[in-house]
Amino acid sequence: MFQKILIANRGEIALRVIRACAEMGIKSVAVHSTADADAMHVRLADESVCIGPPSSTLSYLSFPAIISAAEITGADAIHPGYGFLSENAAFVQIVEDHGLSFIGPTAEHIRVMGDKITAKETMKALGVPVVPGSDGGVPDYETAVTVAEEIGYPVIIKATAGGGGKGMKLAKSPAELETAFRTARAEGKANFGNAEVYIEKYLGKPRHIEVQVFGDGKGHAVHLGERDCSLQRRHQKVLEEAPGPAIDAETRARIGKTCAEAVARINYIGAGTIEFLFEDGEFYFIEMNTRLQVEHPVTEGIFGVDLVREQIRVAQGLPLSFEQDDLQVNGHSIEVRINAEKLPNFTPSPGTIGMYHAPGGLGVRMDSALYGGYSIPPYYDSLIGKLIVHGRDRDEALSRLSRALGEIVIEGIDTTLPLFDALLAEEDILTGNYDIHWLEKWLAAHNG
Amino acid sequence: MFQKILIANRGEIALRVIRACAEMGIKSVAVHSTADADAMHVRLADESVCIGPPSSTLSYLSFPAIISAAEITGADAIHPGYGFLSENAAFVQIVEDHGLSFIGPTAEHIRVMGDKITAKETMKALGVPVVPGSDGGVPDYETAVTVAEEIGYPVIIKATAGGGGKGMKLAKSPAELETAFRTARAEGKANFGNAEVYIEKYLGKPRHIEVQVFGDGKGHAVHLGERDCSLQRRHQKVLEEAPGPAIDAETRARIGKTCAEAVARINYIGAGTIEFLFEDGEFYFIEMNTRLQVEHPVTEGIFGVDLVREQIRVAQGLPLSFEQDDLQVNGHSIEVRINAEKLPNFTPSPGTIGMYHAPGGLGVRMDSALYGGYSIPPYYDSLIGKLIVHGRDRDEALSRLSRALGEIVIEGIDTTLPLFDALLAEEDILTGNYDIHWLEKWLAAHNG
Amino acid sequence: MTRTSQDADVAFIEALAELLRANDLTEVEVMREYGDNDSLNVRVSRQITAAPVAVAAPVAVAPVAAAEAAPAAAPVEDPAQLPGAVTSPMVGTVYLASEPGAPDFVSVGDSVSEGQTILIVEAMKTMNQIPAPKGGTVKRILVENGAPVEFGAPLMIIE
Amino acid sequence: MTRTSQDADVAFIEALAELLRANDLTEVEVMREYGDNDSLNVRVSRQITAAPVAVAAPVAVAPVAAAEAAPAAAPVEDPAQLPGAVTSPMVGTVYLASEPGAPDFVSVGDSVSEGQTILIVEAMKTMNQIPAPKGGTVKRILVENGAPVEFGAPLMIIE
Repeated sequence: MFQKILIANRGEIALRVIRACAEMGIKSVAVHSTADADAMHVRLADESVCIGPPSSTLSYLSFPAIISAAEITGADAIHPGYGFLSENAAFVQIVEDHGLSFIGPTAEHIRVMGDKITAKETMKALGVPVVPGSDGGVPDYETAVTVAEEIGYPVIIKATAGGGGKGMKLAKSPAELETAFRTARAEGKANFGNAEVYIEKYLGKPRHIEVQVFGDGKGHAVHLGERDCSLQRRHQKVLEEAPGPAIDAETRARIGKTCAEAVARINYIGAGTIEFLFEDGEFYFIEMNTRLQVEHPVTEGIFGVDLVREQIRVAQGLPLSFEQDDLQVNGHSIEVRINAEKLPNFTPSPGTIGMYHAPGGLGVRMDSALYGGYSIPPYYDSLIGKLIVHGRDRDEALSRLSRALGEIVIEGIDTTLPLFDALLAEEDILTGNYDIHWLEKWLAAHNG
Repeated sequence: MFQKILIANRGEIALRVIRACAEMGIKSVAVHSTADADAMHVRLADESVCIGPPSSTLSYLSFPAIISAAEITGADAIHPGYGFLSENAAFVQIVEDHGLSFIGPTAEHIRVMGDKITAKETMKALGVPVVPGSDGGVPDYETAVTVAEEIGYPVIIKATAGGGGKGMKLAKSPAELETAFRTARAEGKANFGNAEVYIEKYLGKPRHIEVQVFGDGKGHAVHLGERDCSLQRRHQKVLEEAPGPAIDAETRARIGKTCAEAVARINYIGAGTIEFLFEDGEFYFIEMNTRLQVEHPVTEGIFGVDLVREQIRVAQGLPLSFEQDDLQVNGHSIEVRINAEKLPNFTPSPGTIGMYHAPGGLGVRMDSALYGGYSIPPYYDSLIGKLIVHGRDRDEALSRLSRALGEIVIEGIDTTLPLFDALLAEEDILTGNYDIHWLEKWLAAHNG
Repeated sequence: MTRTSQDADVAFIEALAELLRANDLTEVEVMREYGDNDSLNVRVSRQITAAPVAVAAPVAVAPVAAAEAAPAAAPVEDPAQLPGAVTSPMVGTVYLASEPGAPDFVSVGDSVSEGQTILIVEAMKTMNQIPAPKGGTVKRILVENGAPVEFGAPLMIIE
Repeated sequence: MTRTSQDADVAFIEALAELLRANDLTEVEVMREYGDNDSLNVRVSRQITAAPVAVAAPVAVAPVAAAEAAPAAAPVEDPAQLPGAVTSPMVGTVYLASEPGAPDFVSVGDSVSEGQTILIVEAMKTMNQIPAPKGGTVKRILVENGAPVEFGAPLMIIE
C-alpha cells in the first residue's frame, strides 16, 4: 500500500489529490516552482519540495526535478493531476523505471490514445462508434454516391490534403452531392495540388458528450455515465453538467456499456474519458483522455463516489470500490470554471487576491486553491476555482448555482464569474438546449 | 405563493433560510439588531431592516419590532429559524392575526409540545413509546414489586416531590427493590415533607436519538430517519450524525413509521423532531421540537433533500415534494458545531475575525455566517459555524471530517475546533460507541 | 494577590507603552509568572499611521454639507450622526399628524419643548407618540408621512 | 520572585526594543525561564513602514550572526539571501565528494576559482557537477554529504 504520494501538479487539482490522500491516510508531497512557494497546495500537503523556477518547463514539466523530488522524499507513487505530465507516456515510463508507481494508465495506453489516428482505429475495433466515412480516398463520383448513401446525408466532402476549411464541401442531399464532390476536388487540386477527397458524415449541431470510464487493469471496467461539456469557448470547456440534458437513461446505459467493455478489453487501468460528438441520438468518437478530467466533480456529484480515491486504489492493484450496479444516477450536478480572466475578451488577470469568500450551504462544493491575500502568479493556467452544485434535478441545480454565484467574493482580480450570471438568464441554458457552437455564437452576439 | 419571506433570526440559520429563499425565487428580508448591522445575513438578504438595539429582548425577541418589519417590507411570511421565537405559540398567533403566514407548525401544536407533561401524554396516546413507569404514586411495597416486574429491571424510584437527585434510588434487581423503595420514601419525607414515590424504567447508558418528521398539515406525514446526538456537553449538542451508529434499517423503519403516523394523526404541519432516549433497542420519548433543528443538515446529507424548502412549501399549502418511499438513506453525514469558545472551559470568545477560510472539496458543506474581518458580537449564541461532511459510509465521513477540519482557518478568536481533532483520535468516536454521558466523562478526564 | 500590586502593574504597562513609543514599535506582548497564582500577561500595541494627519471631528461636518450639494461625491451623510438628531426608537411607519387631514405635529422652524409629541411611529397597529427628547427648534424633518422607518433611523433634527 | 524584578524586565525589554530598532528587525520573541515558577515570555515587534529605509545587504549580516549566538531569538536566517551564496540549480541529493572515500571537492577556507566543481547534485541517477559561480574563498558549507536539497537551496557561501 502507498505510504506517500507525490503530486506532480499545482492549483486546485493538486489540492484535490492532497484531500484524497488525507482521507485515505496517505502522506502527500507537494512540488512547486519558486513562483508557487506560497500556494495552497504547498500549505496543505504534508511535505513540499521546491523543484525549479517559475517556467513550467523547468519545474512542473521537468522529469528529473519531479523524479528527484520523489526520491528525496521517499514517495511511493506520483499522481500527475491533469495537464502537465498527465498524458506523457515517456514520463510514465521513467516513473516506473525508477521503481515508483504512476497513478494513471500505462505508458502504452497513453501512447495509443495520444495519437488521434491510432486512437480512432483502436476504438473502432473495440466497437466504439466513430464518425462514419469513406475510410480513404473516393476516386470518382459514382463511388461517392454509393458511399454517401451508406453514410446517410448530410455528408461532407473533404480534400485529403486539405485544412483550414478549404476543400470542404457540404452535401445536404443527393442533389447537392455532385457539385460538392467536384468543387472539393477542384479546390483540393488548386490549393494543395491534390484532387483526392474523402467523405464523412456531417454533424451540424453536435453536443460534446463524454463518458467517464474506470478500469482496474485486470480486464474489469465500469462507466460512470456521461457529462455534457458542449459549452466551450475556443475548445475550452466553460460549464459542464451531468447527466447530459439530452441523454436519457437508456442511451446512457447503451453508450456506457460500449465504452466500459472497450476499455475492459484492453485492460485499461484508472480513470479515462471517452469524448464524443452527439447528434440525433448517435455518438461519434473524438478522442480518449487517459487521465482525470477537470470536470470530474460533476460525475462525483451524481454518483457520490471519489474518483481520485479510486485512481489511487487501482494503482495499488486493489479492485474498484464499486460495481456497475452500485452506480445509480442521483440528481444533477453542474460545474462552472472560474478563471482569472477579464471579460469580455477573457484577458488573463493574474494579481493579488483581496478578500476571498467561498459559497456555502447545501449542495455546494468549491474546489479552489485561492485564499485571501494569495498572489496568482502569471505563469500558469488561469483556472482558479471550480464551483460545483448538486440538486435533486436540473432545475434545482440551476437555482443553486445562481444562489451560490451570488455568495462568492473574489476581490482584487477580474474573473469569469459574471459570465455565469449572464448565462443563467438565457432560456437555452435553462432548458439545456445548446450545442458546441452555442457559446461562441452567444459571445459573438453579446460582445459585438 | 410567497413573494417575500422575513427571517426572524440571525447567524448561520438566517443565512440557511435566505439560501433556500434565493433558490426558490422568493425575496428575503433580514432583520437585525444594531449589533448585527454588518452581519452576513444582512449582506445576503434582498432587504434588511434594523429592528432594535443589541439586546435580543428588544430585537430578535420583540413581537412588535418583527411584525412591523414584516409590514413595512410587505413580507408574506415569517420564518423563525431555531431558538428565539421559533417555538413561541403567542408569536405564531400574532403573526397569523396580522395576516401573515408563520413557516412552522400551528400555535396549538407548539403549545401542546411545549408543555412536557402534555407532550408526553399526547405522544403516548399517539402510540409513541415513553419511559414506562407507575403513572403516579406507588402506595406500598407490594404494589412497587408488581409495577417493577411489569416495567422490568433496572428501575428507579423517585420521590414525587423530589428534585436534584434527592429521593432518587436505583434498584437493579428485585433484591434491591425494598431498600430502594423505603429509602426513597424516607428521603422524600425528610427533604420534601412528602413520602410519595413513583417508579420508572432506569436508563443507565442511553443514546440521544431523534427522529425527523415532516407533516403537510393535511393528515399526511413522513419521517426522515434518525440523528444520533448523544455527544453533548451540558445538554448542548456538540457533534451529530445520521444515520445513528446504533440504529439498523429495521429499527429506523419501525420508529420512523410510529413517529410519522403520530404526527399525521394530529395534522402536524412542517418540520418536527421527536427526541428519544435509546437503550437496549428501545426508544423512550423525551420531547418534541416543533421547529427546524440546528443539526438538520446531517439529515439533508443522507436524503439529499432541502428541509427548509419543504418547510416553505407546506406553509403555502403545497404538498411535500417527496413521499416516504422516495427517502432512501444514502451514505453517512456528520456535523460538528463550531463555537466561538475557548477550550478547555468553553469560555465565550467573541471578537474580530482575521482571516476566515472555509474547507472545500468533495462531500464538505460549511454553514457559517463568518467572513474575514467580521466582528462577532458578544450578545448572542456562540455558534459560529457548522461543518457537515458526507461520505459513502461512516468511515469515509470520519476521514473527510478530519481532512476538512485541517483546512479551516478562523483567525482572531478561539473556537471549539481543536475539540473535534481530539475526539477523532478516540476509539469510541471512531467506532460510534458512545452514549449521552460519554462526552462529559471524557471532558472531565481530559481537563482534570 | 493584593490590590496594591495593581499600581505596580500599571507602572509596568506604562513603562512598556513609553518603551513602544520611544522605539517606534507596534506591539509588545509579555507573559509574566511571578510564582503561584501570580502572573501577568500584557500585550501593548500601537498603530503607526502613514503620516501625521490632523483630523478634528467638527471639521468633518463641512465635507458632509459639501457631499449634499454634489450627490455624486463619496461619503454619504448619516443624519443620525448629526447633533440634534432624533432617531426612531422602533421599527414602524411614521405619521406626521395625528390623523389624515389633521395638521402636522410640528413643522420646520417650530419651537418645541421637551416631551412634546413630534410624530407618531406605528408598530403592530399601535400608534406610538414620539416626544421631543429636548426643547429647541425643528431644523429638518427627515421622513415623509407614511414612510417606513428602521430602528435608529433619523427622524428630525432639533437644535 | 519579587515584584522588583519588573524593573529588570522593563530594562530587558527595552534592550530588546533597542536591539530591534538598531537592527531594523520586525520581531523578537523571548521565552525565558529563571527557575521554578519564574519565567518570562516576551514578544517585541516593530512595523517597518514603507518610508524610505536604507537597507544595505551587508548590514543584515550582523543581526543574523546575533541570531545564531542566541538560538531562541526569532527571525530565521535565510542563507540563500546572503551575499556569496551558491544555491542549488536543481532538486536532488548532494554529494561533497566524487565518490565515497574520495576527498571532498572543497573545504571551508579553500580558495576556489570560477567554474571549479564544488559539489555534486544527483538527480535521476545523474551526477550533476555544480561549479563555483565565481572565484573566492569557501566561507561556509551549508549542506551535508548525502542530504536532499530543493531547487534554490543554499549550498555554500563563497566570498
